[in-house]
Amino acid sequence: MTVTTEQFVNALRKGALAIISAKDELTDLDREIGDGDHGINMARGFQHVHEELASYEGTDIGEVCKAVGMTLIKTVGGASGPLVGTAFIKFASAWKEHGTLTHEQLTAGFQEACAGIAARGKSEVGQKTMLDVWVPFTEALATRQNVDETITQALQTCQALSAKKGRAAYFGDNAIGKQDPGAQSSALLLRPFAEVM
Amino acid sequence: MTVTTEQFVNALRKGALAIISAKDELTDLDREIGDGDHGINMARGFQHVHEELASYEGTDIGEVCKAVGMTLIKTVGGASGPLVGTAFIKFASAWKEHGTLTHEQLTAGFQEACAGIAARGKSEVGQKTMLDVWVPFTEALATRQNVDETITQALQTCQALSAKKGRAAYFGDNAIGKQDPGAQSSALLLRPFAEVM
Amino acid sequence: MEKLMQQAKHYVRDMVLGIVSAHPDLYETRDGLPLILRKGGAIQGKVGLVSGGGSGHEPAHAGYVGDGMLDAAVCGEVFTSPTPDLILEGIKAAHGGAGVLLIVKNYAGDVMNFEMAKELAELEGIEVETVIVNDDIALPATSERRGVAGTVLVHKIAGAAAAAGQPLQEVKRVAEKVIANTRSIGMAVAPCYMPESGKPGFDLSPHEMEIGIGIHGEKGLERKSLAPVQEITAQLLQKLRQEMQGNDVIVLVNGMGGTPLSELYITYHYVAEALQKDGVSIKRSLTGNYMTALEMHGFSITLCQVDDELITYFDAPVHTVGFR
Amino acid sequence: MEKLMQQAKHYVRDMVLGIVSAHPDLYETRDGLPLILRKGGAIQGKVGLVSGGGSGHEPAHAGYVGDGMLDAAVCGEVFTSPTPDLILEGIKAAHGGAGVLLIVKNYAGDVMNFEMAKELAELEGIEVETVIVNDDIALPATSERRGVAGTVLVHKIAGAAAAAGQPLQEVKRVAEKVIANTRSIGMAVAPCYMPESGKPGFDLSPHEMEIGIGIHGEKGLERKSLAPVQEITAQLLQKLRQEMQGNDVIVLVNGMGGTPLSELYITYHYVAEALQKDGVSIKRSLTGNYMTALEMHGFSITLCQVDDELITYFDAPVHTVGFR
Ligand SMILES: Nc1ncnc2c1ncn2[C@@H]1O[C@H](COP(=O)(O)OP(=O)(O)O)[C@@H](O)[C@H]1O
Ligand SMILES: Nc1ncnc2c1ncn2[C@@H]1O[C@H](COP(=O)(O)OP(=O)(O)O)[C@@H](O)[C@H]1O
Ligand SMILES: [Mg+2]
Ligand SMILES: [Mg+2]
Ligand SMILES: [Mg+2]
Ligand SMILES: [Mg+2]
Repeated sequence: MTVTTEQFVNALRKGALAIISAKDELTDLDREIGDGDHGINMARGFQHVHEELASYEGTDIGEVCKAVGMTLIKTVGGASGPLVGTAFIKFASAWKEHGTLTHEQLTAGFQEACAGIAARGKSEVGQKTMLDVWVPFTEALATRQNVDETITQALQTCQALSAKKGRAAYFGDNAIGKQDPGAQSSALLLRPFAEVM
Repeated sequence: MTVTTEQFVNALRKGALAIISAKDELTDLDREIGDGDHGINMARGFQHVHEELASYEGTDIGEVCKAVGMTLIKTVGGASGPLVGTAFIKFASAWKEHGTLTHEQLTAGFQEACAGIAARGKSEVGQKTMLDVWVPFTEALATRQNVDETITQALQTCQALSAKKGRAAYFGDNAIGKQDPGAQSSALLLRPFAEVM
Repeated sequence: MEKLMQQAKHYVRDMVLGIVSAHPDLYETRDGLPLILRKGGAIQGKVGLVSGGGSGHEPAHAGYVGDGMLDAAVCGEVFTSPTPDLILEGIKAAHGGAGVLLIVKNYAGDVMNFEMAKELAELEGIEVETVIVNDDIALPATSERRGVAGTVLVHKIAGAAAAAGQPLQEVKRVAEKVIANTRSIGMAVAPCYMPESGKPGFDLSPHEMEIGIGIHGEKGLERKSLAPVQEITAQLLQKLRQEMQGNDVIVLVNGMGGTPLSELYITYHYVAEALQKDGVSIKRSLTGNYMTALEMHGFSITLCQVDDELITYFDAPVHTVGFR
Repeated sequence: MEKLMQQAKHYVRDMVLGIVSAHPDLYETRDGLPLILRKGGAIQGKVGLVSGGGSGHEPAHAGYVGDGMLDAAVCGEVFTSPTPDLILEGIKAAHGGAGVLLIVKNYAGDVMNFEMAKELAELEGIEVETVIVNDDIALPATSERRGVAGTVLVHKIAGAAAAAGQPLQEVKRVAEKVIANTRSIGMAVAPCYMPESGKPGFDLSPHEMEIGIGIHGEKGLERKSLAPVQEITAQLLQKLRQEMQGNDVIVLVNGMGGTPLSELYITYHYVAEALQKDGVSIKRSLTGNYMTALEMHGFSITLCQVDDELITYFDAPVHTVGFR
């Protein structure tokens, strides 16, 4: 399995569109255990990404990820902006000047991204954050499990967790049974990558 | 017909109680074409009057009216306070040192009161205010008509008027069909006097 | 709408106690009366300025007591004119031998109660003059026009004239000049609720607004679908500009108490833009809660046509909680 | 709740334009960015103070830009942390050669975005320090505690230290001392509504209140029947006093944006009365809208334990729109 720039950009486009369409749903999740802006933030950022994707033609995956990361950092804001932005910046350095990615390279990039989110957020898997999707996704990728099923499973696990990071942590155990908005948006973003693998 | 101090105070007590019980109803009328405080204002003032009535024992009608007038001026506030208060101050000077009132004296006192309200309010009958009850009441008294029926009739007439004075005037013709709160409270205050005549 | 209070009947009492204890350096009160007096009492030889009215308009009127503005604010029950005896106490406290100017908003109740207080004060040998503020153009008949946010400009400018040592007739002339030059109009998207009855001044459906509301929960004169703020301000400004000649103005975008400050600044942006397009020169501006109606959500726009005299007084130093 | 705005997506842009045009003598902005800068730019040799966060908290943070407080306020989208590139512009504008202190409220987003901005500024050779305000005791775990109204006291006191010419490390020490000494807790009887979604942060039934609300429409941690304000303040003060030793305090009764000022003064009255009974000496107090959450109806109480150093800085002159 190799992933081309075109495939990568296509998956990204699908992920961006999925987030934009889920704006209200994500915002409603954030109203429950946050401040009601996650969909607004992510849709704003991925709208920019989506509009810029066309202009990336002819560049490599590393370039694409760097541009996407900077756009996200500059336009999403909130907690999710620096986190998702950092993930793409980590992709960018892992995949610098790569026109295609092998399975190993893809996996390594996602591992860097997870580490980047964890470092930026001072957080780890199991705290009811976006990491609860990013980390299982990356593990499934590494071990060639069914990525799509893994995401579905990860969301269920995340929903049942007590919250330890971000605004949801204000609610602690009262967040049990509610979905983390960042986990939900990460699932929407990453699911299309399942198809290209 | 003569009115004794006791009869006068009894009528006043009934009037005060009627206003206190109608607090919410008067306030609701004032919400429609005013600022929603008429019942609150009048009930506050007549509560004080009611509590003080016992202490007036042994004094004459003039004294009672002076004390009531001062209490109303000091405790009602708004537009109604100075107006109803002025009416009682006018009673006080008309009935100074009177232990009983003849029909002529009663009539003359009410005529002074109406003139006092009109002067203080720079208003006249037909402008959808309390005068639309006070003036017909006084005329009925002077001409020995049925005072109770006159009040009922006066309220109907008042309700159909366009408003020219007080806050209701902000609504002009839109106040047609709505009852003036001050007319309503004046009816409650004056009706018990019908019985003593 | 729930009220943060102890008991409705102590609403004004508790508020006055809070105001005085929150600003011990600025205010004093007297005998537990709902009066806010400038700390230290009347200034000998200065014309005293007294204003007030029903409570519920905070920071008006208490917030404008202080050097360069009022000497006393008389606090009636919520939306209810204070009584003559109380106003008389305010007049006495403000009188420093040079007479007292009463700044009264044009409501039947205020006009009558202040008038009775003036009569009582004159009996005690105090020279008293009155000006009646009627800046609200929502009503066509000028005799019925209400005093609203423009009153704050009268306090400020007449207050500066008094602080400058002008005699009573001159302070009155300046106040009347401001009144003649000032027009306001307001709107709301949500009503206020009376502490005692818990009821709203009017019922609005979602997506509706009232144009021409008063500051006591009185309904507006026109109900419309809510429009973007640029349309609303254009409509209100057109009404205001029809009544004014001059092109040099002070602008006041006043919040009704429950309006986020962010919305007031957004409103100010469109007001300023429209006025500039219209060739009007904004000499000074104020944006914020100056004359409120409890938690009403809305705003009013006030334009005051100014010349050098009024601007000089407007710019004079002032030390109050509500105005700076 | 209807919004007075032009378009949700221009809410912050229009607000910033309004703020700058309403106060041309105090503020400037740069390249149309949502940044409020002190007019005239950085003061050479003075430590620059930068704060900010999501918008919707007005007068915070823009209202605290001015002599004696902040040099720049960075305005994110409503309730959304600003991005690092924007914060970097604020840092550059505030830098007068003596370094910059970032006053950040403890939210994951703010902490990360300001941290990234700090890294970028350091790359450009600007010395940057950060303090994280976490005064809200609603949450037991101090690591998660939010920065709320107490932030304003940090602005004021650290601002005075910077204005006094103290070096960066000293300004930081003073800011951290204020943070260590400051605790807040809030409540609401009505939520706020997001401009974009039009939805309330939480749904409250009538006669209910939320205790421990945040300033972004976050639900509270406890829902109760509404009580008279004396009971509410007693409960909140008890929680605050459990965390504080000293008996000399600054008290801040902060309105959430939609609370009538009269209710805030009533609240202050009961707060002051209870503290005095408890032997606490109120050295200074503030009552008003200082750190709001759009039109939320509620209040927070902040206590800051003070000594002579903090009082001296607190009393130092200041010239801003939001603080006097
Ligand atoms: N420290 C953290 N580590 C990882 N993810 C986090 C952290 N803090 C917040 N998040 C993620 O960010 C999401 C919230 O994003 P968003 O609502 O856009 O920002 P904000 O919380 O600033 O309003 C949460 O649902 C969570 O998944
Ligand atoms: N100028 C006036 N002349 C006579 N009656 C008046 C006048 N102005 C107001 N009123 C009466 O006062 C009533 C309103 O009283 P109230 O609600 O207590 O005072 P406010 O209008 O100040 O809130 C009106 O319904 C009307 O009957
Ligand atoms: Mg959020
Ligand atoms: Mg009324
Ligand atoms: Mg009234
Ligand atoms: Mg947010």
